[in-house]
Amino acid sequence: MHLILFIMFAGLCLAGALNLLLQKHPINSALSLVVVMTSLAVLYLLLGAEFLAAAQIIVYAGAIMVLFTFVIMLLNAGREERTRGSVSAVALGFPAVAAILAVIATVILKAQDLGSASLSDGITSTEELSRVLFHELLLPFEVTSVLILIAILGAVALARRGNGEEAGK
Amino acid sequence: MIPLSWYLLLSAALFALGIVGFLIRRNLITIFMSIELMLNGVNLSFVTFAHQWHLVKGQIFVFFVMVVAAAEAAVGLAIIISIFRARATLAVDRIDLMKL
Amino acid sequence: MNGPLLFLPLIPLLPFAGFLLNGLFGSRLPKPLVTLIALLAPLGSLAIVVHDAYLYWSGALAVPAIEHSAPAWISAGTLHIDFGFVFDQLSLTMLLIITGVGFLIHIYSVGYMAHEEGYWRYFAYLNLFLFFMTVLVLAGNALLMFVGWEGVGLASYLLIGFYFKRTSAADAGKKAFVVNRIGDFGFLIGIFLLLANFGTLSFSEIATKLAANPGWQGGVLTCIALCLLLGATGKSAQLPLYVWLPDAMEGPTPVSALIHAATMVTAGVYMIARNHALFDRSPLALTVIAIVGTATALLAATIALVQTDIKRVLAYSTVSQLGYMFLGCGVAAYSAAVFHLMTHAFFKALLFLAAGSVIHGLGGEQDLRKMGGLRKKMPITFWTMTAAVFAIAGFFPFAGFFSKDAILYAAFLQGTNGKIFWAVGVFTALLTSFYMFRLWYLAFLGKPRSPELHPHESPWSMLGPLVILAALSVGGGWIGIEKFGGFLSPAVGPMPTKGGSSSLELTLSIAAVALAIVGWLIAHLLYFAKPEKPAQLAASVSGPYKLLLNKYWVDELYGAVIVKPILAVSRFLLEWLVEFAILGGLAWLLAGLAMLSGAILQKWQSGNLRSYAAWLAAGAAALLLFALVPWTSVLANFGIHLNLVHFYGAGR
Amino acid sequence: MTILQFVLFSLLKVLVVTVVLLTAVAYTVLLERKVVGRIQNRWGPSRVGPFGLLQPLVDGVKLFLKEDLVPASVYRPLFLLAPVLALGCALVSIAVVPFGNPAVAPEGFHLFQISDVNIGLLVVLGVTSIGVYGIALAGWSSNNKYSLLGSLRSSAQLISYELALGLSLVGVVLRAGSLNLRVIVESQAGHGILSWNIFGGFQIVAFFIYLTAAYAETNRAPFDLPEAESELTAGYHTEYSSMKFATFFMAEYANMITVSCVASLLFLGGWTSPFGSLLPPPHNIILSALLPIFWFVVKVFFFLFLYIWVRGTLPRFRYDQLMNFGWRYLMPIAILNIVGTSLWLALKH
Repeated sequence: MHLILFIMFAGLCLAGALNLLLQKHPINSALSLVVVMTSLAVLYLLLGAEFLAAAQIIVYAGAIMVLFTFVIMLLNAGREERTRGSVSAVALGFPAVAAILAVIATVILKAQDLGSASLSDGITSTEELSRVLFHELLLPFEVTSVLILIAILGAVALARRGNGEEAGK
Repeated sequence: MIPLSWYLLLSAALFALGIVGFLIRRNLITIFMSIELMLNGVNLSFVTFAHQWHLVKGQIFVFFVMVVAAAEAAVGLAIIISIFRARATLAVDRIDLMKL
Repeated sequence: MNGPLLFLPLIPLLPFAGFLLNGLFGSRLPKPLVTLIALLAPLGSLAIVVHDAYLYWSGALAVPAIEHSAPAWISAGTLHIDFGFVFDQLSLTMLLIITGVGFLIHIYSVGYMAHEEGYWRYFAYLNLFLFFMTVLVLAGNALLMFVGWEGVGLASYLLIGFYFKRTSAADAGKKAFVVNRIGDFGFLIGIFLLLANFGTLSFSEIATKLAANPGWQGGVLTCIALCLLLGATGKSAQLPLYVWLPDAMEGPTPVSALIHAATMVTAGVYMIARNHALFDRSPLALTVIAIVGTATALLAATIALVQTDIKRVLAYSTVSQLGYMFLGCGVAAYSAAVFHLMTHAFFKALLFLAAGSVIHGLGGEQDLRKMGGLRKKMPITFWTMTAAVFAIAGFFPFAGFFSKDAILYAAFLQGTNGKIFWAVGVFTALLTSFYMFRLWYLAFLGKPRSPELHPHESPWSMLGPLVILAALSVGGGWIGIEKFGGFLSPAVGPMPTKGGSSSLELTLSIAAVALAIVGWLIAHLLYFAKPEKPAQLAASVSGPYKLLLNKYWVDELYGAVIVKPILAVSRFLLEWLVEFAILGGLAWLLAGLAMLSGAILQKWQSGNLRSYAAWLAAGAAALLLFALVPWTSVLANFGIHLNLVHFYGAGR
Repeated sequence: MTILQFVLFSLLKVLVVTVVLLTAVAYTVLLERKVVGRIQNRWGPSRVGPFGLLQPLVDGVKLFLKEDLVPASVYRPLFLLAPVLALGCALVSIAVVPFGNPAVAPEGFHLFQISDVNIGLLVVLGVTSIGVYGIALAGWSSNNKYSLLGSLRSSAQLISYELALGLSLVGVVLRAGSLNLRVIVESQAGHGILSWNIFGGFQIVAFFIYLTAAYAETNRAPFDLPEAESELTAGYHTEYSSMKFATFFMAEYANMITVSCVASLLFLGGWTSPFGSLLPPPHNIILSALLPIFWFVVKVFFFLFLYIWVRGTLPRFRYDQLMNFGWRYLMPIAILNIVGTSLWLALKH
């Protein structure tokens, strides 16, 4: 059962990621990414991280990606323009990607003490998660809230400036 | 029963695909999405290792990555919007002057 | 510590407080308040010193008393230096002179400086000087003494250049500072040598160590002694570093009296006396000191013969008298040297202050040739000056007689060399008598030579100190060298009396006084009886006269031999080597490098996001490969063996 | 229970629930038309069947038989995907809603709930947030300015009010100590209406925040700006016709029902009786199974009626008013509510 689910959603995941690369229209890419994220949520569930699965859906698929589609719609971004490419991006980038993938895969495959996952594995409860988060990692948690605040201010400032310019015209 | 290395390989593949996306896409927003893909790939490996070592902290790290990604998306998209206002294009190859 | 409280730290700190108050707020304070602060500071110090002196003479105090500050100043390894203050007969004598004469000169300055610009600044500097001078005298170790030593140099520099709007004053300040640096260099080397050889800088510990090794003579001790001597010649204006003192007369006259006659310039003598245990072990150094002292005394006295500026005459006279003190030190008669130091402080301060009164009365005129006939106009100044002239000329029973006599007698007892020193010293006494009476006649007797000047007597704030100092100049020596030497001997050792007798001493005294009278008679003849004679005389021996008038061309010699080459080398270093070669070359090199790297990096910094990403990915790949691929074994497969144990550390 | 049994049983539950839900959707539409008609002093549909009760059926037939127009310049894949996405999301969230007292069912069978999930509440929120895509994509792919504006408004509104909505639920979650909807309901059982969250848990403020935010989430009056007829013709579904339009329609009403379900679960004690132990528990097994369902349906019906009542009564907000209201009032109040509830719970322990 686990195997079936894994293959299904891992396949969906990879397909979505590939589609993200291959689609010419950003909105299709965005939706592919939503598929990837949703499938990942299922994989998290398989690994016993139910709260993260929900958070993945709510935060990534439900908030961040909505923001992306929103911006795509707002800017009415069309199909990609054909522009001159970057030689170094291809000549340097692809071997680098291949090398990274090769190294990581080698390391993973050579690792001896990796365990395995099955459906009967225990699920990390939200309570357990929050206990660690709000006791041991309270400071980082609070710091992230400051980060969010800064991000909000930054985004508003950027948007405001644009509005001001338009009002000036 | 499936070995955790499969999850890790999937995570590596997603990460690599993210890089490839960054390299071959020409649209600023798509490139940004490729970055999100890379983050997701890394998140998967965090969750996998949290499962491997039975550590809750691995999952909480993913939580933090999500928070940071949200902040990043907010600011990044605001930047993209202001770039679009200034340049009227989203093609990265056309946005190569380091001034507006 | 046990025993009565001495309040030693307060002695320097009170003037320092005065300096801070006047220095920081003086420009905004009303003048009477500035005066009050400036006078209270030395008065407080004087009161403490008197209190301590009373404790000493009432027998309630065991000397030497040493007070340590609680925290160490420098603590490095076995070296510990603290703010230790030492109180013994020597420092007590010096403190009485410094605070007593200093206080009198402060009072005098109130009248003298009353109408000067920068009144508060003057008193702030003067208090600062007192602070450093008392630190110097009280210091229980060489380093703390060095602080005072440098500090008085600073105060001296500031006060010489007090009229900084005059180029000559600013130059004189710089000259004093630079010349003193040479001496300080020697002192510093001496301190290092002390530290290296004794492991401590405390005077008492050094003396203890020397006493524990009676056989330790010469060698490195001579080296230390000569280095310290170089320092002393700088501060006390001896050959070859005396050139700054005559120029230092650019400062206000009370400053010349306090710093450049009574106190600071005697610091060298004090330092030698303080370290007498060290100098006693080095006969060579003592001989050098005696030679330097004698030569300086003679040289300065000859120059003083022909000077026409009243303050310059006194300045060369100071140099000459300091030479006597060095001679005293050189023949190990430290008590006599300190004795002369004390009497000299009285009469030379008096001379300067009286001269200041004259200058003040004449509205700033310093040229002897324009004075004359002031006896009637400034009677008190005249009579106090007369006391000082008789004292310096060595007439019985004035103070100078006793102290100078003690030195010459001690010199006479030192074998063949001593006889020569004595002969030169007595001849110098004749010259001293001559030039002092010359000054006396020119300034006060005869007819007024400048009718356009309208001299007037000075206010009582100036005359009061004159009278007190005159009394001291007359009676300051009556204590006699036997008693004084007995008093000081615990601190500086006994007077050498080997081979002496009271009849010999009497004979020598009579000879010295006789020569002084001869000097007076010559002066009387030349400057009172036949005033036209000196000019004829100068014309008939124009060669030596010009030599003396130009001070042996020493300044010019130093200028040609030392200053010019240094200037040339400095200019070469600055303008060519530093400016052109190093800075310019470096600038060109850096600019070229920047442009070259810019040209290369420009290609890289294309602004294309995707190429950046590619480089990022490449970097990540490189890091991963470096971290994860076992390079050594890979290379080993190709037959290359690397020993990287030290590279990765032994743990791997 | 084997996997096969589990799958079959689950499929059966899904089938029953979906059929019931869709029927409920159809009759909610009828209810709305009737009630709004009465409010506006007219009869509403009354011709088909007794009291017009067959009206939903003929409406369905009409929409099914209409020509399915797809405009030429739409972005076809997404234009087709959007309504499916909208309805799918609306239907999925019902899966975690418990309708009746699970204690009645035999062990291992979640008889009155398709899936008993630990994080049921989060699932509802997550699925709702995915539902945004349906509206956003519909508007964008229609290639029509009214549609685009409608969908932009809708997306912005959904994102804004989801915040207040989520925050208003935190108080309830804090009191129950769980995200499981069943546990949340069980925490309100005991003293009937007095132990419901709205009263017993002092969540009455949160209740009104939730209600307001939920109206905005479902694009209902007075927050129905995305489909404001007078401004945007029909908003994001302007270009849709026939069954696709019907799909959006069903999605909207299904969402209303889901929201009502969640409201009654979280604030009104779900299936529990308002009288608590005042009414003796029925001994009949059938009755003890059906009575909770009855209470649940009554509560959901109450909420649906409220929806319609509000629609018939209140005028529409202006867009800036809507945004101001959401960010400047609802969210701060919701945060204050969390603080207050936390303090109360902390002091109680």
